[in-house]
Amino acid sequence: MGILVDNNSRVIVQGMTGREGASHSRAMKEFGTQVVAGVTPGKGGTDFEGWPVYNSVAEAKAAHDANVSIIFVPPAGAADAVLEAAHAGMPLIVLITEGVPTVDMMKAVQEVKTLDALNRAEGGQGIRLIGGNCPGLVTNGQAKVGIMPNKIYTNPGRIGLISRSGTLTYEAAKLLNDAGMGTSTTVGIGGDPVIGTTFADVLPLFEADPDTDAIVVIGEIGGADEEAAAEYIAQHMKKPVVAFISGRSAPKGKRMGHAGAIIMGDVGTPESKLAAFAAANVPVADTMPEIIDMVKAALNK
Amino acid sequence: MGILVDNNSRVIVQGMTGREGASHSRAMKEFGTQVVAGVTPGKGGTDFEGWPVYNSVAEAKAAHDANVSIIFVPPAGAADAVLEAAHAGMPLIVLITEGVPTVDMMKAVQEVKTLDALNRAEGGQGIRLIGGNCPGLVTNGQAKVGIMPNKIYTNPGRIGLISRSGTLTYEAAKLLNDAGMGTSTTVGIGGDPVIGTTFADVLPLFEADPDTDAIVVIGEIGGADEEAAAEYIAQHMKKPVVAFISGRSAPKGKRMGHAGAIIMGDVGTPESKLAAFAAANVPVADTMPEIIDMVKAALNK
Amino acid sequence: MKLHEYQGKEILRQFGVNVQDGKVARTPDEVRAIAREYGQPVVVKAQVHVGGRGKAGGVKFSPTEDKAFENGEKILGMDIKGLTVNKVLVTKAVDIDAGVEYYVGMIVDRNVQSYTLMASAEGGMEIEEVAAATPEKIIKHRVDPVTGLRPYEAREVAIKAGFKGNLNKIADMMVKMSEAALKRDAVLVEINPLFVGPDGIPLALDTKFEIDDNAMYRHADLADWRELEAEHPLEIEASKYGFAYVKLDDGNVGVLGNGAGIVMTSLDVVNRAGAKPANFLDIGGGAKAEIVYNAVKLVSKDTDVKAIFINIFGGITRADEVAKGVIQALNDGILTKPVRMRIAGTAEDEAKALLAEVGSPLIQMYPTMFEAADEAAKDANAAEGK
Amino acid sequence: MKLHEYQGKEILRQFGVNVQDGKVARTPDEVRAIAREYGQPVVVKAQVHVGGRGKAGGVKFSPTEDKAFENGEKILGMDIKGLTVNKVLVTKAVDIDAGVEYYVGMIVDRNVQSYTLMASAEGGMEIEEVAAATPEKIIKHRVDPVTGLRPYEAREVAIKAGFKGNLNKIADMMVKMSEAALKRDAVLVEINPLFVGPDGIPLALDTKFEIDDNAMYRHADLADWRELEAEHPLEIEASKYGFAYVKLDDGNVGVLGNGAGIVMTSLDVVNRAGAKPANFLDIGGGAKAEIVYNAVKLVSKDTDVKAIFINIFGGITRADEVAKGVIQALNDGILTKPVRMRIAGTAEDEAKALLAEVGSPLIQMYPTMFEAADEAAKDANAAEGK
Repeated sequence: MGILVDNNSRVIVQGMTGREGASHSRAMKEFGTQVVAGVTPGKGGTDFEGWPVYNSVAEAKAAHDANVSIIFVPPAGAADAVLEAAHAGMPLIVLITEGVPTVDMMKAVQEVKTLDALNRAEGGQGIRLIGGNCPGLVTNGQAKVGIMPNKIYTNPGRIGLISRSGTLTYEAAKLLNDAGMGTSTTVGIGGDPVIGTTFADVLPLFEADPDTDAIVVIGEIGGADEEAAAEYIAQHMKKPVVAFISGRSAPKGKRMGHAGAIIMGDVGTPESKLAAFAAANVPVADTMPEIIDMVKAALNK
Repeated sequence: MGILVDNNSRVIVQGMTGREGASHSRAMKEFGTQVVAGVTPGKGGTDFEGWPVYNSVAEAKAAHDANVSIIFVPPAGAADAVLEAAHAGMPLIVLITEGVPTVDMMKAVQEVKTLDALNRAEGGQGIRLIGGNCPGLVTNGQAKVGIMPNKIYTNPGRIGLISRSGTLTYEAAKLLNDAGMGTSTTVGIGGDPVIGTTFADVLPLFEADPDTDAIVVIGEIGGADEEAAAEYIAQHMKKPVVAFISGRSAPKGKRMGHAGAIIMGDVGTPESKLAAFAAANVPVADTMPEIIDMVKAALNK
Repeated sequence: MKLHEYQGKEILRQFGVNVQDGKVARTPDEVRAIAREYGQPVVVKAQVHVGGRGKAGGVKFSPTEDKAFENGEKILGMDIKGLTVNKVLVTKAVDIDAGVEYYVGMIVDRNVQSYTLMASAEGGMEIEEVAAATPEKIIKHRVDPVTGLRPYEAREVAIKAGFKGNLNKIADMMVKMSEAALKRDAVLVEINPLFVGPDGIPLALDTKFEIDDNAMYRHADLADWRELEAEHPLEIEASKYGFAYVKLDDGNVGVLGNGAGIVMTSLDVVNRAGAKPANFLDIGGGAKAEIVYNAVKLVSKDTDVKAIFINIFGGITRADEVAKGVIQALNDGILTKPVRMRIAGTAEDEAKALLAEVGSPLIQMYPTMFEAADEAAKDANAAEGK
Repeated sequence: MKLHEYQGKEILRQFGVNVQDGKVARTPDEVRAIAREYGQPVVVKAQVHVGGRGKAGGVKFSPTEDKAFENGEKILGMDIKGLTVNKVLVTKAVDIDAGVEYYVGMIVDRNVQSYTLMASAEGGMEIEEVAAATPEKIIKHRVDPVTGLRPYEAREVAIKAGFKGNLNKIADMMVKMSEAALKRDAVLVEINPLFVGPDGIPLALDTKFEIDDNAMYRHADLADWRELEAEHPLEIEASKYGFAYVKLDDGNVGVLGNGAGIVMTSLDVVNRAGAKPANFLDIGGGAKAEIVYNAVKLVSKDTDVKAIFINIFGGITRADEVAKGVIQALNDGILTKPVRMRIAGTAEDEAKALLAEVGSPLIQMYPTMFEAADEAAKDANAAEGK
């Protein structure tokens, strides 16, 4: 089962006919994901490698009963693509695009949250945005809606994984895979300052997922998402959680690649995050391989 | 009883210390309205003719348990004053100001409606905007939150009055008053193209009001509010309604004083309004004095 | 404030809309110079604030410089519906037959309390004509006034309207038009025709743009676009006094009152009385003698006016103030036409006493608006020999 | 992109903020000319992209023209934290003691997924210092990114912060700052001090303004404000290659990898190994030989770097491509420092074969990032005699 995506996910790709969109559409299909259609405004009515292409999300969704959209649209149009999907009532929207202006994301995230609330108030399942600047998500052995290398997901398992970083997601997933534990669902939430879904939003889903026994949280410097996650864990989680924080030796005031990875004043320091996890009794691995040991220890308790 | 305002209305005046605000605060007090405080940013903490003045609506509302705000703020700040009152949770906001830019009103009305929906969803009584460019409202013998002349409301009665025009409101109220019928509540909804409350919004309140026996609707050319009202009446109203439409001889494409009073193409013509009222079996008076006869006739049925 | 085509295009250009090249000329020589600069066929278009300039001969295709000069001579100075053409826009001609003409526009729509975007593949004709003949060909869409039109919405509307061409660029033009409308407080904006050439790229060939007068205070940079010479002289004078004044065609009774509603109704009452209102004049609230004096002076200047109907419902207004203003106008020799008044206000007796003192048949008060209007109509029609 | 004070002020001015008069000078003579033009005491302020310029002597009150010239001479050419002062801003001096200094600012706040407005009556000092000493004196307020800050909200915040003076004008300045932030994609904007004089009118005396690099494409008019000379030369070169590169102080190991997270972790691993990272370099996804070559070339130019640690997790990346890039750098004589690599990717064996063929001790592959980092640290420390 896992969370958010599975065998029943019917995925459309916004920006399918672009370079990234095309190659990852193929890779998702290879993984076994039900990729049902593409959306490229102006190319509606054409065929792309066997997939029908539509001018709008609304058309594609209606024609294929799609329930997930993944977005590879360039930065200038990415927030609009999110809003298009959200207004079309797409329950899950995954924004891969890196480099979206922060103001665009502020506006889009706020609007998606409003639409989500309205949709839920009307009895819908809600509207969720994952990302941007994220690798997407994958439920091992079922469906990948993202850009992770397929080959690190050969061993389905029972560990949930949430990460702000793309490459560290792969690193962790591979470690878990190679250790024979494997992952249930991996969620890359993204490295931008303003994102659709945070650690604290994903944790309750794993807590409720019968196929997940423990959760690994890969955080980094900047912001206070890890602190919020720690607070949520302390108050609500019964399943064990293991954390990792990257950028612990980064200096203040310098942006470490991710627009969100910056220590500003006293906000976003590794000390604050370590203290928060300690207070929540969440072990924090010093190196990534330690994650494996800690997960094993937690599961054997 | 009447609708919207009564003995229990506790009114604050946004822009009390301006010329219009001051004179109408006095006139409302003379009428018997509970005017409890004024709001003039920058003059907080001062006293104005015995009324305490606050810097913000939130402060004034909290200090005086106010439930109505009337706004005399100049056009450039009027929409912001509406939003301030709405975000402070004021249940009834009356915007008198004339000349507010239409775009400002579009934004404000949309936001007030969202806040209203949220407030109701949380079990509140909602947030309602009347106006702008309106004379306000008055429940005869109880409270006036507006700028109508006090002396035309000497005979409390059982006729509800709704009007897009200020002076025609007075004209009709005086006719009803002098005819010995008198009014229950008078609501001036305003002559601007975008207003907070329309005929169709007020009609159900009168339908539910035990102190109102019949309703007079004073419409004019422009827009389709009268058509919407006629449709509502046909479907939902049991009490008799009498209508009047001004500007029936105005040419197309010319704006008749009110920004909203313009026939554009086939929208807003008197013919359309007359046809709609006819279809709803609402008699339309040719002259204002005829209104009296028609109301009498309707009540004697 | 209505803008000329060239002004509307200038605003759209500021917001990044791809607008057909063009320059304004005030003399035939200037027309020729622009045609020479462009070095291709041009269109010479009269810039006047009335519709139907094309049918009136105010728009002419000019394949050569000489022809452009000649058309400039014809159009400049031309009278279109009472307005003299002082300026023409000289634009590069486009081969319309090589592409398609669409319509996009936005209007303030009371029914949705926001802008309504309209789009139609039937471009190049008045949208009212399309609405009358084939309403199903107009796609309408409410625009959120806070966010403005978004690209995805524009694309959806363009698809529904059946637009062909570069979908993203056409949608982008609609988005930019929406930005222009919201930022420049448009009451109305149209791009018509929106021409899509064989390359699929949209080009704005003509535009209508009208700005909300209530919002002009935040468009100080456009203040000198107001062309007083293009308005009715009495409307200019009225705006100086702060009156809401509209000159009406074929009228003989001047109408003034306090409040838009009461003046609208006064027009209706004059009509019922068998005459025709010559104007709409709202003097606003609180009418003091001087304001009434100015209003009477203004209406008296209109040679169409044969009698004046004054209709005042005074909460605060005093009847004697109104009477004083009218008497002053009489004394100053400004008032030469009969004034028939209804003033429901305080101090009616004082007003009557003042009028009795003057004793002029030109000024009379009546207890109801109907009697006053009937008298005014009778006087006006009599003066015209009806 | 960080803006200079004078640039930030220019933007605020465009949005109607009342900004202290000032002009930029590049020579002491220009400083004198501006002081003469103003005819009053001025302040000469170094324009450099580092904090603490005041303490470094980069801001000087100049009561006379001569003094202004003299201060211009002192400050122009001055070195502040490694950056040379090429420009000064000469502003009219303000009698600070006659008024009060406040702080207002907006930052992108991940926690509220929007901007947070901050206001404090403790102006004139760094907000971090206020936050550390008296956090209760900072009023915070989430700004809706769609509507922006509204006047009533600004007034409420100003009241809570205890601001004195003309409440409406102070709120208006905050609203305009919010407009500037949203329209110009600010990551950070501060007006500090926001000076309120005895007349109650607010005046922006200093500002910080930083623009979201992701949004620079829509601020083409500001593109030439990017001052390459004010950035680290390696950062300029990195931006040409499209690398995310940050020069780090006091380091000896060059670090490069594919992805922000893996590079951040690589820095940590180098630290744990007892050395210091000299840079952050993310080469992005898909690393072909040429990209690796450029990255190695860039890092090699840094004289602080004594060894290079390459950490690649390749989904798509091929180890042999990485090896080829490094070998090419070696062959071209660019690479003179030891490279310790960990490449988790396909074609690891091919990579090993290529390296064996070259047989240089400068290039070694290790199975884990820890071993690679340990070796790099050992090499770097040894080179420094540690």
